[in-house]
This record gives sequence, C-alpha cells and structure tokens, in this order.
Amino acid sequence: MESLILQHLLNWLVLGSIYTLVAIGFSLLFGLLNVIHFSHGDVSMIAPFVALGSLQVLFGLAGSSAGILPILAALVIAVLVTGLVGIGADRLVISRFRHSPAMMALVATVALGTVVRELIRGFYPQGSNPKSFPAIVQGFVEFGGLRLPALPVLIVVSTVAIVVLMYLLMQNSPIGMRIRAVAEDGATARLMGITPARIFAFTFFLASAVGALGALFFASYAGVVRFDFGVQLGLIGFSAAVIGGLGSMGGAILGALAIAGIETIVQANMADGASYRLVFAFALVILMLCIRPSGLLGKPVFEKV
Amino acid sequence: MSTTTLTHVQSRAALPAGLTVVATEIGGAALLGAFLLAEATPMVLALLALMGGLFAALQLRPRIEEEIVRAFHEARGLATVLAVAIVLVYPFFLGGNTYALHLLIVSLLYSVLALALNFQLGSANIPNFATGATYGIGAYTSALLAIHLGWSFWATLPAAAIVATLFGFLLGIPSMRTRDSYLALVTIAFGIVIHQMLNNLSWTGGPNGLVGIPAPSLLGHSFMQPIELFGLRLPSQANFYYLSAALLGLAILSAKRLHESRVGLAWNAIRADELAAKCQGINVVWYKILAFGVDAFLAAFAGTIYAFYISYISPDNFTFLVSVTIMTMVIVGGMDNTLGVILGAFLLTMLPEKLRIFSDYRLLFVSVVVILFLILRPKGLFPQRQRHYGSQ
Amino acid sequence: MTAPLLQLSGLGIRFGGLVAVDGVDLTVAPSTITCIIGPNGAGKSTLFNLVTGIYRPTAGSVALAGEDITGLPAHRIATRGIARTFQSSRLFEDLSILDNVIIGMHGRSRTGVLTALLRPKRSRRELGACADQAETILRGISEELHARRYEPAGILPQADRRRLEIARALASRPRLILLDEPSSGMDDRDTAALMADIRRVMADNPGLSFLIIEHDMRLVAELPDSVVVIDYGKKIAEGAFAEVRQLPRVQQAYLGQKAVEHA
Amino acid sequence: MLELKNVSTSYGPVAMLREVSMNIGQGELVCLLGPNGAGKSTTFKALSGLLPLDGGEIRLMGEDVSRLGTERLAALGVGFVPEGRRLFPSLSVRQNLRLGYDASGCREPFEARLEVICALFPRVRERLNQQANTMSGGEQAMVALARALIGDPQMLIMDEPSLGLSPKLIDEYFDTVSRIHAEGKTVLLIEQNAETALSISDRGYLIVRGRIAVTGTRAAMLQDDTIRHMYL
Amino acid sequence: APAFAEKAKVKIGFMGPLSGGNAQQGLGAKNGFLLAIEQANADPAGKYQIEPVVLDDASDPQTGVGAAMKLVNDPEVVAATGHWNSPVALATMPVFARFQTPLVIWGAISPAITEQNLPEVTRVTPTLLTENQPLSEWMVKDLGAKRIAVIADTSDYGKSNAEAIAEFVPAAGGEVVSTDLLPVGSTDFRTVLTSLKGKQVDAVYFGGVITEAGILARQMKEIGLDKPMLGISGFYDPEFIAVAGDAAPNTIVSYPVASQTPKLAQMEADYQAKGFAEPMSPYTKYAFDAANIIIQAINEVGAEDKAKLAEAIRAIQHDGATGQITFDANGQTQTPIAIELKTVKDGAWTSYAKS
Ligand SMILES: Nc1ncnc2c1ncn2[C@@H]1O[C@H](COP(=O)(O)OP(=O)(O)OP(=O)(O)O)[C@@H](O)[C@H]1O
Ligand SMILES: Nc1ncnc2c1ncn2[C@@H]1O[C@H](COP(=O)(O)OP(=O)(O)OP(=O)(O)O)[C@@H](O)[C@H]1O
Ligand SMILES: CC(C)C[C@H](N)C(=O)O
Ligand SMILES: [Mg+2]
Ligand SMILES: [Mg+2]
Repeated sequence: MESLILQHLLNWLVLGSIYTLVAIGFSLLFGLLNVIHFSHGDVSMIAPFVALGSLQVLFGLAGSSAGILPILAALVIAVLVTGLVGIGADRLVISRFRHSPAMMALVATVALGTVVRELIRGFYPQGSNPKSFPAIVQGFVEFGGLRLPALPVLIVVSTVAIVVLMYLLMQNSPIGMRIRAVAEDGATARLMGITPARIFAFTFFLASAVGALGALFFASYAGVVRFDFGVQLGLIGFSAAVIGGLGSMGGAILGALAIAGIETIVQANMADGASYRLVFAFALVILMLCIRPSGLLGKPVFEKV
Repeated sequence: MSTTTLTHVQSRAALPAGLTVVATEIGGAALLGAFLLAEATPMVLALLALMGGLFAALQLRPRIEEEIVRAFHEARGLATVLAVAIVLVYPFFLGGNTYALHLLIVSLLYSVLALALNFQLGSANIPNFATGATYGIGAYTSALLAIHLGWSFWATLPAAAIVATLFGFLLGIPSMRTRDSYLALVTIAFGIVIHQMLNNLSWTGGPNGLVGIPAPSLLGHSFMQPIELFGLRLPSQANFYYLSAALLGLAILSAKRLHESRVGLAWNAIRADELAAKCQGINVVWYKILAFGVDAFLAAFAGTIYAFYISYISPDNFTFLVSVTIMTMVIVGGMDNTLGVILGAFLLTMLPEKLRIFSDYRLLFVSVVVILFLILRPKGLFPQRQRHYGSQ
Repeated sequence: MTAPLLQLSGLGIRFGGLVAVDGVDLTVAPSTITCIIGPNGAGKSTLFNLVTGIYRPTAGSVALAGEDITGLPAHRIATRGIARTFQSSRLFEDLSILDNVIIGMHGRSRTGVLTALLRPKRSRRELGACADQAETILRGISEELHARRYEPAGILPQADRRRLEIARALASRPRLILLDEPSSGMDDRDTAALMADIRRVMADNPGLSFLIIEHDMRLVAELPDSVVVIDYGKKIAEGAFAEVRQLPRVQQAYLGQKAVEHA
Repeated sequence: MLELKNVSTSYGPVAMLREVSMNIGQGELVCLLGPNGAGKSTTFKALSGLLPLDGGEIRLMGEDVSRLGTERLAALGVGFVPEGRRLFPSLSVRQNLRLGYDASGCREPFEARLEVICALFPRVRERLNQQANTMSGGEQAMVALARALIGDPQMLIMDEPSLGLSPKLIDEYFDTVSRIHAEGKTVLLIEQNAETALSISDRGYLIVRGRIAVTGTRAAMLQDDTIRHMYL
Repeated sequence: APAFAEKAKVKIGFMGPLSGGNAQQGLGAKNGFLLAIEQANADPAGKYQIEPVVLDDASDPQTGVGAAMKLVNDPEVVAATGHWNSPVALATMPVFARFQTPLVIWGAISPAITEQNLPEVTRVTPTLLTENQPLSEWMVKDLGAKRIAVIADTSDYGKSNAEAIAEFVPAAGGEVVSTDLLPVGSTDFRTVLTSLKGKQVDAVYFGGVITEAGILARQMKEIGLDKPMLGISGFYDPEFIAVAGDAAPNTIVSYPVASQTPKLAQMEADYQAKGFAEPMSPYTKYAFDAANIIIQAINEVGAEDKAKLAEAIRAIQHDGATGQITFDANGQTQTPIAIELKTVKDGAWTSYAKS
C-alpha cells in the first residue's frame, strides 16, 4: 500500500515538473514580455520530433533502441532547434502584433499552433501516426533504501536544476528587468541602451528551449509523441502559469503542482474520477482565479493616478 | 434643432450616394454568390485572388472605404431596403443549390455568434472564450426540451436564451475581479468544463449527443418541406435560411441600437480606460456582467436554430476551438464594426469549405490565410469607426 | 446653517509602512475655489483618490453636502456629483473627443439595455441631447477642440488633453470638480486661458466649487479663495495665499526662496 | 558637441520639424523654448533617434549619429530625460536607476554612483524599493533625472524635466542643473518655463511651429520681443 | 481509352478524417476507397465510369455536415461512404436521409447509428458488440480471467465498449472490478494503473484506440502490472506495436476472422503494389468493401433512382475483402464473424495460441 502512495507521489511530481517547464515559458513570455504566445505548447512539441528525426538521420537508429549518448545528443539538438523555432515564430508572426490589442496576438498564435501541427502531420514522415519515443534512461536508482524508476527521478531532478538556473539567471542578472523594461516601454528602453529585438529573441529562445525540454520529458515519460499532443500540454501549462501568477517562477511551479496534484488525486480516489480529470483541473483554475485574481504569487498591479 | 451636423456629409461625393450603395450591395451579393457556387479549383482561386485584390484596394486607397461609408450613411433608407430585398430573393438565384444554402445558413448563424461576442471583445475588450459554450448551452437546452418535453421550437427559443443568459451572468461574475489574460483563462476553463460535462453526463446523450431533434414548423408548414412560391420551388434549407437571416437581422439591430446608445459608449469607455470610466460614474462591474449576458442571450438563439437545423448535436459542436473560431471572426472582421464582424464570420465559414481543394492541407491553408489577414490588416477588414451624432 | 459642500474629517490612508495621508480635515463651501499645495509626495493626489473612491480610506470620513460617502465605490461618488481630472491625463484615447465628453454625462443619463433595445427613439434622443450639450461644453472650452471633435482623443497634445479632461469633468454637471495639476505642461498663455475658463465656468454654474492641486504659483496666487498646504500627509496651513506664503514652515517646506521673491 | 543641420521630420503625412538647425558647444547649457505643440519633444525624439529624419543630419562629438540608432547614444555618454518621465512603471526605483546606469558605459561601481545621486535627491534614497508607478508625480520626475545622471553622462538632454515639481524643488532642480553644467557637462534643456530656464542658460533657441524662430545668447533672448510678449 | 468513352459517368463520395488527430485512420480508409474505384474503372464489365469525391470531415460534426451537403448537392454523386467518428456519422445521416442518398458507413461503430434504421444508411463494420461478446466469453472461460479491470476513452467508442463489457463479462461469469474512462488524448494512465495494483485484477480490458492503447501497454509494464491487456480491433494495428514497443507482446485482441479471405489478401497485395503514401489501416478494407458494394449496386440497378439504389444496397450479396456481406433489417452488416484472437510476437500481430 505504502508503495502505491509512493508511486502516486512520484507520478505527481513528474507531471508537475513537466507542466512546470511548459508553464515557465508562458510565464516568461506572458508575464515579463507581455506577449501572448498560445502556440507555445505546439512549438515545444516540435522538440520530440526533431529529436526522433536527428536520431534517425544522425545515428540511423529507431528511437526505442538508441543508446544514451546518441539520445543526449538528439535532446540537445532538439532543444536548440526548438529555441530557434521560437525566435522564428516571434519574428514571423508574433512581432507583427506588438502594438495591436492583445487578443490579436492570441488569435494569431492559435492559428500558428494549427500551422505547426499540420506541418508536422503533413511533412514529417508518417506524421499523423503516433511515434514511440525512447525513455531517456532505463532501469532503477537506489535512493536511501528506496528503489525508484530512473526516468521519473531524472525528470524531477533536472527540472529542479533548470528552475534553479532560471531563478539565478532572472535574479542575479539584470536580464529580468531588461525584459520588463522592453515590455513596458520599448522607446524608453532604447534610450537606456537596450535593443528590444535582442531581448525578444533571447526571451523567446529561452522560453521555447525550456518548453522543449518539457515536451521531451513528456514524450519520454508517455513513451509516445503525436503531432497534436502540444495542444493539451500547452493549455495546461498556460493554466499553471496563470493560476500561479504570470511572471512569477515560483508561481509557475505552484500552479503546475496544483494542477498535476488535482489530476492525480481525482483519478486515484474518485469513482470515474478519470473521466472528470479535466473538469476538476479547470474548475480548480476558475476557483483559484476567483479567490486570487492575479494568481497565487502574482502581485496585483497598483494603479497610481 | 440639433447643433450637430455631419461635417463630412457636405463634402461633395464622387458618385451619387444611391449609385454607390446599389453598386456595392449588388456587387457584394454577386461576388458572394459566385464564391458560393464556385466548384472548380481555378474558379475558386480566381475568386480568392479577386477578393485579395479588393482588400488590397481598401488597404491602399482608404478613400474608397470613406466614400462607401459616406454613401451608405446618406442613402441609409435605400441601403436597408435593398439589403432586405437581396436577402429575400437570394435563394432564388442559387438554383436550388442546397450546399450553397447550407453554407449561407452556417455563415449567418456564425455571424450572430460573432456579433454576440463582439459586445464583449469589440465593445468592452473583455476576452471571452466561452461563446462556444453558451452557444452549446442554448442548443442543448432547446434540444432537450424538444426531445423530452415535446416543446415546440418556438417555445424552446426563449427558454434556451434565458438559461444561457443565466450561465452568461454566472460566467460574468469572476470578471468583477479578474482581468485580461486572467479573465481569458477563466472563460477558457469554463468552456472546457462545459464541453467535458456535455460529453460525460448521460442525460446530455454523452459523446453521441442528442439524436432526432424534431423539425420546427410554422403555421402548419414543416421546415423539412421545400418552400413553394408562385411556381418557384426552394429546397427545405430555405426555411432555415430565412430563419437565420431573420435572427441575424435581429442581432444587427440590437448591435446597432446598443452601439448607438449610452450602453455602447459605456462599454467603449471601459475598453479604453477602466479607472477613468469608473470616475465618470460607470458601474464597470455591472456593464461587464451585462456584456456576458447579452453575448449568451444571442448565442443561445444561434444554438437553438443550429440544433433544429441539423436535427442532431454533440459536444464536438461546442469545443474550445469553436470559441476561438468565433473570436477569430470578430478580430479578422474588425472589432466593434458590425459589417466587419459579419464579413469575418462569412469569410471564416466559407474559407475552410472552399479550401477543400487543398484536401489534406485544408486546415493548414486556412490557418495561414487567417494569419496573413491579421498581419496585413491588423485593425481588421473594417476597423471600428467614430460615432457621429445629430444625423437622425 | 447648511452643510458645507465637502467635509473631510480625519481622513487618512497608509500604504504599508507609509502614511500617505494623515488625518486631514478640510471643508469646502459652495461656489469657492480651494487650492491644495504642498511638496511632491505630500499626499495631495492621494487625497483626491480618497475623496473620489479610488482608494478606501483607512481612517476618517468624507461627506458630500452632509451625506457620508466614505468608501463608496468610485462610480457612485461620481454620480453623487464629484468629477475629477488626473495628474497624468487619462482620456479614452481611441474614442472621439466628443464621445469623451458625452461619456462624462453617463451619470445623469438613464438609458439601459432594455430601453436601448426596445425604445431606440428615446435612447437616441437622449444621446442626441447629450451630444448637443457636449458640443456646447466643448465650444465653451475651446473652439479648436470643437472643430476636431470627431478625431480620436489620443492624438491631442498635452494642453488640449487637459482641456478635454476638464470638459469631460464639467459634462457630469458636478457640484465639485477636483483638478490635479491642471496647468502642468501648459505654457503661460494656456495657463491664463485655463484660469479664465475656470472663472467663467464658476459664473455659469452657481454653487459649483473647485478643488485644485497646483504647483504653478501664478495660478495659486490669483485663482483660489483659499489655499490648503499639505506636507507629509498632514495639513500644515490653510488660508489666503497672501498669508499662507508668509509662514516660514510653508516657505521652507514648499516655496523656497526664489518663489517667494517672484510671487 | 551636438549639432543639428537642417533636420526635418514628420508624423506620417504631417511635416513637423522644418529644417531645424541647432548647435550646442562643448560644456554649454542651451535651452530650447517653445509654446505647446511647437515641436520641442519632436526635436527630442529626432535627437534621440526615436523618430527617423526626413532630411538633414545630427552630429554628436563630430560623428554623424543620424542613423546610429537610439540604443547606441546612451553608451556615447548622453543621458536622456524624456517628456513625461517615462519611468518603467512596474520596476522599482532602484531597478530604474540600474537600467540608467547599465546604459552608460560608466566605470565607477553602481553603488558609488547611487550614493552620489541619493545625496542629490534624498527622497530617492528613502524610496529605492518602491514600485515606480506608485511614486508621486514629482518623485517620479526626480527619479527620471536621477536615472539620466547616474551614469555620469557627458551630455544631458531633458524634455520639460521640471514638469510637476514644487516651486522649491524647481529651484533646487535648476541649481542642480547649473551645478552639473558648472562641472563642464553639456546640457540641452527643453523647457516651458522660459524665464527660469533662460536665467541659467548660456544660449537659447525658440521653436515655433517646427521652425527655429529666435536664437541667441541669454541676454539677447531676454531682450527679444517675440519672447518677451510670449512669456515675460 | 475509348472503351470508357461510352460509359456513363457517376461520382461516389468518401468522407473521413483526413486532417487532425485521427487522420491516420481516414487516410488509410481513403486509399482503400480509391483502390476499389480504380479497379472498377479498369474493369471493362463495369457499366459506369466512376469519379471519386474525397472530402475531409476532420472528425468534426459540423465539417462533416458540410462535406455531406457538398455531396448530396452534386447531382452526379449517387452514393457515399463515410466516417470513422460516430458523432460525425450521426450528424451527417439525417442529411443523406433527407436527400435519399445512400450512405455506407465504413468506420463509425457506435450501435446508435444502425439503431435508427434509416433506409439510406448501411454499415460494413461490425459494431463493437459483435466483437466484444465473444471476447468476453473467451476472457472469462478460456483465459480464466475472472476479475477484469476496464479502461476506455470517453469517446462514444470507448464508452460503448465499456458498457458492452459491463454486460457481457458478468454474463460469462466474470466480474468487472473497476471502470476508468479517460478523455481521448490522455497520455498518463499510471495513476489509474497504480490504483489497480491494489485490486488483484486478472486482466485489463482497454476499449480505445491505437495511441492510448500503446501508451497504456507501456505503462502497465512500467508500473509492473503484468497482466494481459485485452481489447478489440480498435487498436489492432501495426502502429500499436510501434507505440507499445517491448510491452506489445502482453496484448491480446479479438478480431473478426471473416477477414481472412483471398479477397483480402488480394486487396493487401494491390494496396502495396499501388504504393500509397500511407500504410494500410484496419479500416482500409471496410472502405474498400463499402466502395465495392456501392459499385456493385449501381451496376445492378443503375444510378438514376437513388431510392432504388438504397434498396439494392440493403439487399446486396457482396463477396468482399471482409467476407460475404449482407445487411440485416437495420442495415448492419451480418457477415458471420467468428472472433480470432491476435497477439504480438516478434513485432508483428500473429494468431494467439494458448501456451
Ligand atoms: N499605491 C501606493 N503605494 C505606495 N505608496 C504610494 C502609493 N500611492 C502613493 N504613494 C506614496 O504616497 C505619497 C503621496 O503620493 P501623492 O501622489 O499623493 O503625492 P502628491 O502630493 O500628489 O505629490 P505630487 O505633487 O508630486 O503629485 C508619495 O510618497 C507616494 O510615493
Ligand atoms: N505620434 C504623433 N503622431 C501625430 N502627431 C503627433 C505625434 N506626436 C506629436 N504630434 C503632434 O506634433 C506636434 C508637436 O508635438 P510636440 O510634442 O513636439 O510639441 P511640444 O513642443 O513638445 O509641445 P509640449 O510643450 O506640449 O510638449 C503637436 O501638434 C502634436 O499634436
Ligand atoms: C473512437 C474511434 C474508435 C471512432 C470509432 N470508430 C467510432 O465509431 O466512433
Ligand atoms: Mg500628485
Ligand atoms: Mg513636449
């Protein structure tokens, strides 16, 4: 019985980590840079395909039978490529809506999401079929007497690492406030010697790269990836970021854990809870936002007149 | 007498207003007809190109738009009469093409939905991704009433509207405190919850939805029957065409009346600057909730008609994607501009059908076109316009 | 005797550690102009925000013509007859200049959804009437604004933005108008015009009072019946400018040497 | 130091600046006066490269900066105070100053400069961690100037910096400016408040409807009729 | 060739998901449909020159209705085959009924479809009932799995399967220990599976499709729930093996044997020969038969009178890839189908032999 609880716990943490990685992207773009990028989930989901592709091209390996080194290489490539795609998405589409109402960017990126998905479906070999995705690591790890499956541990640990890195990057370097500055007043930012274009590129790369990791973990944990998996992942990541409070890293994590938590609990303890998984997850979203209108850790913006 | 006079009316016209109006409306109708009936790929492409050209012209020569708007303003009466006339006789020109009629009906219903959303997104800049849901609530309410309680279509209309409106207000409540992206998410979540419920509950028919919704009838004439008019015969879809057209007429009227009233102004004020609006004595919370109510009310009508027209509904008719589509229509068309919104609705209903020529890549092309529209015409096909007064 | 138009007693608010406004008592009689002066950050604008319901006071009360309006929501207070302008002007940028003024009349027009939908004539008549009044008000403030009335408010230069804000405030036929640094960003000619406007409006609307935050000494010297000096959230002086400016406390806190010589 | 040659700009179709030429020598304090809508801020935008030139050129320290791009100017040692302060609203005062500091290639450590600035504006020291947009109007004006000064720039370009300051602060403010000027810094001061502005300037320009109407030394300007009946 | 010149020209429609999440099913079926028509056109005996009309329904009822309308509006279209998603089929059926145009369902298997018994509508796929009953019998009796855990998706397909099992398993003397329905597109079954570990189940029945099935199989292995995973043709598909990887062998599905006909072998051969972009899907043969049934019918009674055509289809005796096809009173195929059990060995589906 106790091992059941342990497995539930671990599963919760893994889902939480994956959601966190996607949520962080939203939080960066949305909270700091103040651009709505609804295709973030789909863009991130490019990564697993790039990884599979490069595995085949570079190493002529079918995904499942690949060794650790090729896989690592593939992951790195995937993350970088996805980051660049993120920049591309901004340059090509999102940047056109800097000065137009927020909802325009939102709608445009929803369409962009479809474009990304349909491109994979139509032009990746057998793109409409699910692709099995290799587990990044197999086997188990001993942990103070506990014997835990390696992959989940890897996911959780590396997520923690990434979060810490991001935190340091945002706190102990002026980049965070530069992003804010650009978002709030591009012209004045330029007077302060900041080049908005660079900031945008940087932020989009970062967000997409981190999202890519999330997607890769997602694919690896599910063992499968399909061109349209980005939709739900994106939606959940977005929700996590928002209920956590946009622009707050800690918030993103809390939000992610909250959503993953309710999913796990509902499925584990409720008769036909599974079918109501999404209902509960999003009811939670509504509830949270009614209680804390700008998210758990989001600081309410003061309007001084 | 009113001290206000339309400054630009005096500016002498290039064409007599009447002529412009007639030309525009007939031309528009003809173009629409051609597009509806076009089957062959080259024809479709040609027409798409033609439209592209027209929009380009609008883009490069703002004068044209000004002229047309001016003309329609001067010859308002004529414009309305002619428009109504065109709508009435239109089916006769489609040569009994039921597919075209079907597209028209769906376009009309989506126009209503888009107008409904426009009250929030366009007028008050409240993002609402639950229009699809309120649309569904309307459809299901009326369908359930008709199937289980044998209510007639006409009885279910108001019932559905009321139920949906209640939901609308309910959804509006969070808008008291949440804003912008946060509010957007609340509505998204609401939409998803509704969709999942429709799919999971058994009394909504689950994923299979509700089968066998009875056809409405009016004065003994069943809407399943073709219309016989002085020797001419219109396919049964015509019934729903006229019904939807009537509804759209209603929606336009409401939109116009609200826009040209204190209420519309209040919404615009909230859109521009909530805090300043408060200080002008505008009860921001109430007006926001109101917007949700109005949206749901209209959406429910559309839902009811759709349900009775297809005679079958399932949760998949009311997904998040539907809401996004509606929002896209409003934005592509032009926020807070009735004509623009309707145009957007027609365009985004027809494009996916017409782009079937790209078979598997349909979705891809539709999305690309949408993005292009947004980029090339960032204020929408027809941007919002300033009100003018004293021209009653 | 009749209740004063505006009565603040012990009004105060704190932001975290900072007491921005601290137990201010203030009385404004009908048909008077009162200027509020004080160092930057003294709490003047915050005082306005308390009166107009943008902030909820943490102490004290606000009464308008005897009725307690403490902590009412902003829109209620506005309809009760207090209009205001903002230190950094807040217009409805994408709406026409005329609409900006008409919206100012929201509080005293009635049309609701049902009326608008079911009795369009009535609703349009009401709005038409508002439009006419709005035009008159605009004309009164500035012919040039009136000429541009169908242009979006967003493209106006500073001075005109302030004028428009004042017009919008007037539109609600308020009993009391609060102006936050109306002359800032105006050149001398505009400032003179502004004062003339205010005087004229006073004449046209008996009973109307102004409460004005200003840093421009020429205006403060000429316009108001009385001056209130605020420093660190407290009222430190009140009276005619001629007297107030002699107070050493005021001089060292606010005026400084040169200003005293000039004014 | 700074030179404008027949600079013309426009907002879309409407021409704004017409052949404006100005010249600010090393270490000079020059003020640019003009009624509302005359084109003062437009000149500022042109100088800072925020508004593309239709014609003419701008030379800073001898080199042509007309198309250099705003981002670079700061590093060349120019401090800007834009119209209406334009602080970054959601950032703290300290962060705003930090951005100003980073912009300048200033060698002194940040904390040291911060000391200098806080000595100039005590209120800023009190409020280093307050969110900028909750500062009072005047406080924001101080922060804006502080943000421009903290990088110890060679030249200051300020658009109506005294807007919304209390009389006392205005005096202190102008004292500060002339002190900075005395330290040999070059200053272009765009002002509404002609009298005070001229009183500390070496020379002045009067711009009207996008054209330089009058220019000359302080004395000359104070004598000039246009100015006299426009301001004094 | 001049030979075709005299043949009258008619159109036959195909509808299915060609874009979006279910495209792989639709594309496979589309190819089966095209193959049939190509062969018919090549056949000199055929009376008609047939032009295929292929339309996407995107698994979306509204798009489906659009497609249906397009077809029925075209006077040259004599009949159509369509749909993999039951909700889409249910939405388009009224349209075909209203326009008296025959519709043969190739992939949507919800019982609700034929229950309505519209004269125009027939179906060549067995409903999930026909597949689930024998499977349940076998599970309980032969495999000896008394305690069954049911997992399915919340699509009508999943739900109908769950209901069918809930009916047949107890009837066979077994017990349904738990039922978990997950939204289509779920990728994490661990929570559900973990809870199952507590309940000593003998087997897991999955009523869903390929992707989810593959994921489920993997995660069962990972969680260490080494019980057989059973199901029906919904995930009897090579893709499943690709997805499930080394967890695949643990799987047993019931599958209509009727399909082991020479015709099927022939079709598969032709399919490969044709070199379509997409691989065959389990629904390819149904679309193939659906098309051939329509073709046979028009060759028998002509294409002029659609009502007559509908009757002809109902009365058809077709020797197809899925066997001898005849329709029951409701237009449901009654091809006798004994269930054959399939399992995965060395990366391929093979007949299950009890060891
Ligand atoms: N929302 C807030 N949070 C924290 N501090 C605030 C807030 N609003 C105002 N303050 C502080 O309260 C004090 C008073 O601000 P206020 O704007 O009233 O000053 P003011 O008298 O208007 O000054 P000025 O003449 O420069 O506009 C200032 O120190 C300001 O920083
Ligand atoms: N972005 C813009 N688009 C169009 N016109 C503009 C824009 N910005 C300013 N203008 C116009 O250009 C003219 C000059 O503006 P500018 O801001 O330079 O005047 P100014 O001298 O700074 O006046 P002030 O003393 O009020 O600041 C004004 O008439 C203004 O309306
Ligand atoms: C869910 C899928 C298996 C679709 C299935 N063929 C149906 O009838 O709906
Ligand atoms: Mg203030
Ligand atoms: Mg200026």
